[in-house]
Amino acid sequence: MQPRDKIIVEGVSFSYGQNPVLKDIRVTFAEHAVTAVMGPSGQGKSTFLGLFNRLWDDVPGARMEGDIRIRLGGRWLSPFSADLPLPLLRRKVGMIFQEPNPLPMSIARNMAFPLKLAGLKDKAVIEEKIRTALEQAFLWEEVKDRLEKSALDLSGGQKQRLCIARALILEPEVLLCDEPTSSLDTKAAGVIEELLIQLKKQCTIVTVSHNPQQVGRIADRILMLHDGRMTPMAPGAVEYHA
Amino acid sequence: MQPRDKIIVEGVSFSYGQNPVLKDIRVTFAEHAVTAVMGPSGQGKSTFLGLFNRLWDDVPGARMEGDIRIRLGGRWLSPFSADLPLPLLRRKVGMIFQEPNPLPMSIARNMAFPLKLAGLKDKAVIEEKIRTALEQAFLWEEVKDRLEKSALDLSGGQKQRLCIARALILEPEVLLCDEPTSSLDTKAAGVIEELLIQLKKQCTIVTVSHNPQQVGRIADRILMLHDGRMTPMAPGAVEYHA
Amino acid sequence: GALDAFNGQQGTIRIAGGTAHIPVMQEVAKRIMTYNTDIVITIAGGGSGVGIKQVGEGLVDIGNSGRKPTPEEIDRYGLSMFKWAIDGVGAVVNPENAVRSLTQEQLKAVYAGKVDNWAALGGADHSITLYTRDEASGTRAVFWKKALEKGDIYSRALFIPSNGAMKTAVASDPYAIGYVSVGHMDASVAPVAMDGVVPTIETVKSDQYRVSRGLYSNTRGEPTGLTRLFIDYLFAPEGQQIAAAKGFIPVK
Amino acid sequence: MSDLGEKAAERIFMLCAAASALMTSSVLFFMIVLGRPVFREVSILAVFSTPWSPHQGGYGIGSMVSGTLWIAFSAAVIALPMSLGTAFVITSLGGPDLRRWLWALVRFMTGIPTVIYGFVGIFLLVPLVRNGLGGPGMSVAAAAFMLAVMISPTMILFFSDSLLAVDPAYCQAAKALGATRVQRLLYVMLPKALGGMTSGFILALGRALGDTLIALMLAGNAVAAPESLLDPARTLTAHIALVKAADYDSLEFRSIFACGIILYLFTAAAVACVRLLNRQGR
Amino acid sequence: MIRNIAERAVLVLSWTLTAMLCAVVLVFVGYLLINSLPGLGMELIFGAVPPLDALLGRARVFDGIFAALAGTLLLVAGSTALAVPTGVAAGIYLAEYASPSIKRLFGFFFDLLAGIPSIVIGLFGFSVAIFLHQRFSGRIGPCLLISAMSLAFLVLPYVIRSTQVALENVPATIRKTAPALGATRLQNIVHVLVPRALAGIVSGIMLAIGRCAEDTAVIMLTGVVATAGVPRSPLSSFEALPFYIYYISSQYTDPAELSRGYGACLILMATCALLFMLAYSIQRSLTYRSLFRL
Ligand SMILES: Nc1ncnc2c1ncn2[C@@H]1O[C@H](COP(=O)(O)OP(=O)(O)OP(=O)(O)O)[C@@H](O)[C@H]1O
Ligand SMILES: Nc1ncnc2c1ncn2[C@@H]1O[C@H](COP(=O)(O)OP(=O)(O)OP(=O)(O)O)[C@@H](O)[C@H]1O
Ligand SMILES: [Mg+2]
Ligand SMILES: [Mg+2]
Ligand SMILES: O=P([O-])([O-])[O-]
Repeated sequence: MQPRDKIIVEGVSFSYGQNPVLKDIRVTFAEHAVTAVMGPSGQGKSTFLGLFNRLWDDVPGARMEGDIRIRLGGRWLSPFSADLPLPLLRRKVGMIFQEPNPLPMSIARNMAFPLKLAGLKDKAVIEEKIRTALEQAFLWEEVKDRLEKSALDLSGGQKQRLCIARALILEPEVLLCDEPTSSLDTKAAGVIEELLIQLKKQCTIVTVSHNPQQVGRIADRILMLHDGRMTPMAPGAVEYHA
Repeated sequence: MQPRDKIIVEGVSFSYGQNPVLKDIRVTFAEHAVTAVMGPSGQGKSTFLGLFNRLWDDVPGARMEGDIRIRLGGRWLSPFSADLPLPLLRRKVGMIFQEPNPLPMSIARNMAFPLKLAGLKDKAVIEEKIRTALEQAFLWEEVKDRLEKSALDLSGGQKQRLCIARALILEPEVLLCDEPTSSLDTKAAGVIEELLIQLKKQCTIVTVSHNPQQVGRIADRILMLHDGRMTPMAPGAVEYHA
Repeated sequence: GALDAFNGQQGTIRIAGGTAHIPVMQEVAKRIMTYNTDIVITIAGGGSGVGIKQVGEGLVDIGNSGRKPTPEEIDRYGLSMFKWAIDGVGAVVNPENAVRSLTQEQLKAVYAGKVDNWAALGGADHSITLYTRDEASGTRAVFWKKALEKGDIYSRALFIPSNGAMKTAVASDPYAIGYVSVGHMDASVAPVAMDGVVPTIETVKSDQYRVSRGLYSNTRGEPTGLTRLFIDYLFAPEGQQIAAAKGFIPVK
Repeated sequence: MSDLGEKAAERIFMLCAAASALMTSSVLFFMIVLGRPVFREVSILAVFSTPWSPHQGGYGIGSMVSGTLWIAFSAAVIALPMSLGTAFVITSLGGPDLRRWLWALVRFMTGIPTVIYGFVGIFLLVPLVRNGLGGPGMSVAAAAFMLAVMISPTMILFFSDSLLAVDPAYCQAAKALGATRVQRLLYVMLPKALGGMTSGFILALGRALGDTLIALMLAGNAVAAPESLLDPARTLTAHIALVKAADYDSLEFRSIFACGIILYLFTAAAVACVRLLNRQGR
Repeated sequence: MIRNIAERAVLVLSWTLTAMLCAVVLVFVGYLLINSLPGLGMELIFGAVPPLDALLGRARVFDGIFAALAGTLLLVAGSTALAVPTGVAAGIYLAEYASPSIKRLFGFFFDLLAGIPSIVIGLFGFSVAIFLHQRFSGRIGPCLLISAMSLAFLVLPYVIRSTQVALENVPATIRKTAPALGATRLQNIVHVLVPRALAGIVSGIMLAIGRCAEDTAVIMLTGVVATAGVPRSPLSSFEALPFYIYYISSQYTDPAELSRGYGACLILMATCALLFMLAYSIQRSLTYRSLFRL
């Protein structure tokens, strides 16, 4: 089966005030694939990811040109169109950060948080969804007996999986990962890598990584960001650029 | 000529509060030699250097046991004895840091600063000393026409040489260098390496470095710090531990 | 007794102005509020000028004054005046001070700042600390008119905001001279005879001591309700007794 | 949550901010409207030069301006060395335990109500001044000293913060070159911290200019301008407190709005100075 | 040598002056304690009246500081109720919504507001009261409500600034968490930012409360009186501790009254010092965790 496109980026330029970061980027992302974005520090990788869920939206002076389209719920939508409210976009385009960022509350409350934000009330449904998402994130077995304990007491790897589960609970179609393993040790990172590969089935994944080995293991496609321009790369080529 | 000992460290242990950093270290440093201290980050290399000029003196909770003796002006002195005032010790045991730290004043004032602290008044003598020290640090030619300009406008390598010259102006017998090249590019670092080798003639040098190649080039002797213990190492062995 | 009139009443009476009146006002208020806890009486000082203005503007129900309101003031606000006691104003010094008698000329010279050392008056060799009241004070107005005969008051004199404070200030400063209501004088200060007459309740009563004045409570228009009852109480035998007990000369 | 709620919330937040800002301007507006008659009927010059004697039609507040400046500047002059000394000990000279103690002490001092400084001043300080230095006791000296005690914690906090904000790399350089603690403080930290310290000094001076109770209780409130530290004086703030309840229509009462305007201008000048200094610092 | 002498002088002077400051504070506090401790007790507050009767309003306290204490409490409650919601809302606006230029402009206004002498604010409150009295109702004059409003105005900048700074200091990672999960701006503020910044906000509020409790100049012009009893309505005059202290300092008539003045000083000082210390320690502790709830 020929993979279908999920995201199309057409001639996007981006700048923070006077500081141009991305220049005329054109690229497409295939559905159910892991695409990795690499490049030196400060080149705009995080900025690039943020385009898809408009995370830079309230940075004063940030300016974007060009167009992006994402196929959400079968329709092609632009993240910037007025008829797609920001919260809705962000529920469909989930994001994971470098530092795991559970909120200082119990595990269950962390998981229920996005549902409550979306206005869901039904307790039984919420519990069911929490369980499903934690299972998808390979975390259920480890935390099922301590759901009411603080999420801050989990280990680094568990915290990161919790954050992934928390993003998954909204059933996003796209998952953006900004160096999701760089604050973890090798073993915990391995679990996350495995998880991302599994999650391909459900979502389209765009990940930023500094680690060429890791990218080699998980990515279906690799993009290099340098000097504001983006170039695709053969998966085999990556080791030489480490 | 058999090199004479300059510093003797006898069973020194050191801890910050409840956190032991150095354990029962016994080692001697030969006169007119470059000794390099290596080891992973956070192992206490900086702390170890600081023992010789009591730089940790006003860290609350810091505690040292054991004894150190340094031969200064021909006499064996302990940095911790009451009859060796701290400023005097630090004038005889100079120190260079990883980040070059010129003070926010002109080059000439930076150079004159330690002399003024020591109470020297005579203008002619000060000028003479500044020139000598800058020459020793290979910096005179580059700055002789801009002595009154701010030291903050120098390049990284120049700043570091200025700091070395500033330390040299007090004619120290021991020079402690805490990763003196790690914030510099390769070319600037090369100049500093060359400089350190030259300076052996005047001082006893103890340097911390992360760079095995560099250590191989400049060190007469290499010490590894690991888990609070210190072990000597053959100069040839170093490349394998990088 | 007279308090029975307050039976079943409730509400607030706001009183402000003359500070000479305050001890009497407080005692009366205490009796009324103890008798009937539904009545609230608030008492503020400020001086006679303030009392007249505030009652005129309707900010308080009763404005006290230690001087007779001027015809102008009476006209402008339609004041009703109730003079319920007679009082004098006399100079006082610290009890440690040996000087106890001055001629009127000496007093005027002291207050004008022309004599500034006790030695010139037969006392210790120390500068005189001069205390005075602010312009709103009825006590000052009377003292200035009758004792100082409208002479100057030295601009370096220290200002004191009330009769009570004047007494306290003089009591704690051995080189002080000030002036207070005769009703306020007690052992903590020593009265100074003027031209040989010591200001006391008796000399005021007998008209030997000339610096005297009435204590007034003023209302805007005819008092009504609680305010009326309060004024009536001041003139009732119990009210008059309180005035006497606090050192003033009752009018009845 | 609906979009409507979102918009409404933003409106409410903005309204609160705008209302608060508006209030500031309305203070000035009120004061100018109410104080205008003074400036209209009496020339500006007369407002400052005639003495205060309402009975004779004199509404001058010049001596209050002078009293305010005398007391505030004397207080600042007394507080400056004390605060400098304490800030030096807190930031460089003292040992760690002493530092912690001094910090606690200074914070405790920031919490002491002004009226209590006045209260203790009356019973403890005024007799001391009267017997020790002479004069009436209630004087510029008494008020300035208490005021100095009141503003020194502000100064100390600002001084210490600015000194501690100096790049530690500079301190370490000096240390390694054999500077003693005093030398490090004087030649490295102090020059760098001077800007922030000046801000602190101005703010503390502003507090001294704006304080009412200490001067009201300790300075004696005489209407003549002081000529020495032992003379009594009346500040603008105390003047407002003393004349407050007179006749609203009288010029006497209106003149206190002139006092208000002058105080407001002092404040605005201090704030502007500090802002300017901070901008230059960056 | 000059340099050396100067250094020495700085050293000696610093220590001497520090010792002096400590001595002054010691004498100050010691003097207060010695004079106030003997009078400390229930009678200080309630006089001869049984405390319960006083609290229930069945009897009036004439020789205790009960009315002043109650007045101060009501005053603080009133002014915080006015200042805190407004100030926090304005702080949120400045931190989360305002554009940089608005921030700078309003920032200047609030700095200005923070610097206005309290007596000027009192004068403002007083003129507003008179204005209302003349224009609208003869029943309105300087009173508890006007005092509370003026005090609220006095402490508003503290609340605004501490809220703003606390919000701006929330780390970027936490700031982005909720939006990435679909939170609206308001949801982010309500559920994440404010709880996280709570320590800073609360300590600002504490400082504000302390200021309300201790300020004398404002209330002197806006409705405090020497004798009033416990106020029955917001439109009545009231007593307050700081004014009581001021009043006693100049007009005490007997040693018992003076000793009540010392007692009032101690109570007020302890309250304010406690509030200030609390504010400082809250700033550092992690109380926000226990308050963090969705
Ligand atoms: N909020 C912002 N305002 C202004 N400039 C910004 C902002 N965020 C990032 N930048 C700038 O944009 C550029 C790209 O930043 P970005 O964080 O996207 O880089 P990155 O490739 O993710 O780097 P890293 O690998 O270090 O995470 C950097 O130069 C950064 O300084
Ligand atoms: N002032 C201090 N107070 C408490 N602990 C300290 C202090 N300075 C350093 N340490 C701790 O002591 C240990 C050794 O620190 P040190 O700086 O000597 O290591 P290092 O070998 O120089 O590391 P690096 O290579 O990163 O410079 C570290 O665990 C550090 O956290
Ligand atoms: Mg990044
Ligand atoms: Mg180090
Ligand atoms: O009684 P007086 O306060 O007006 O002097």
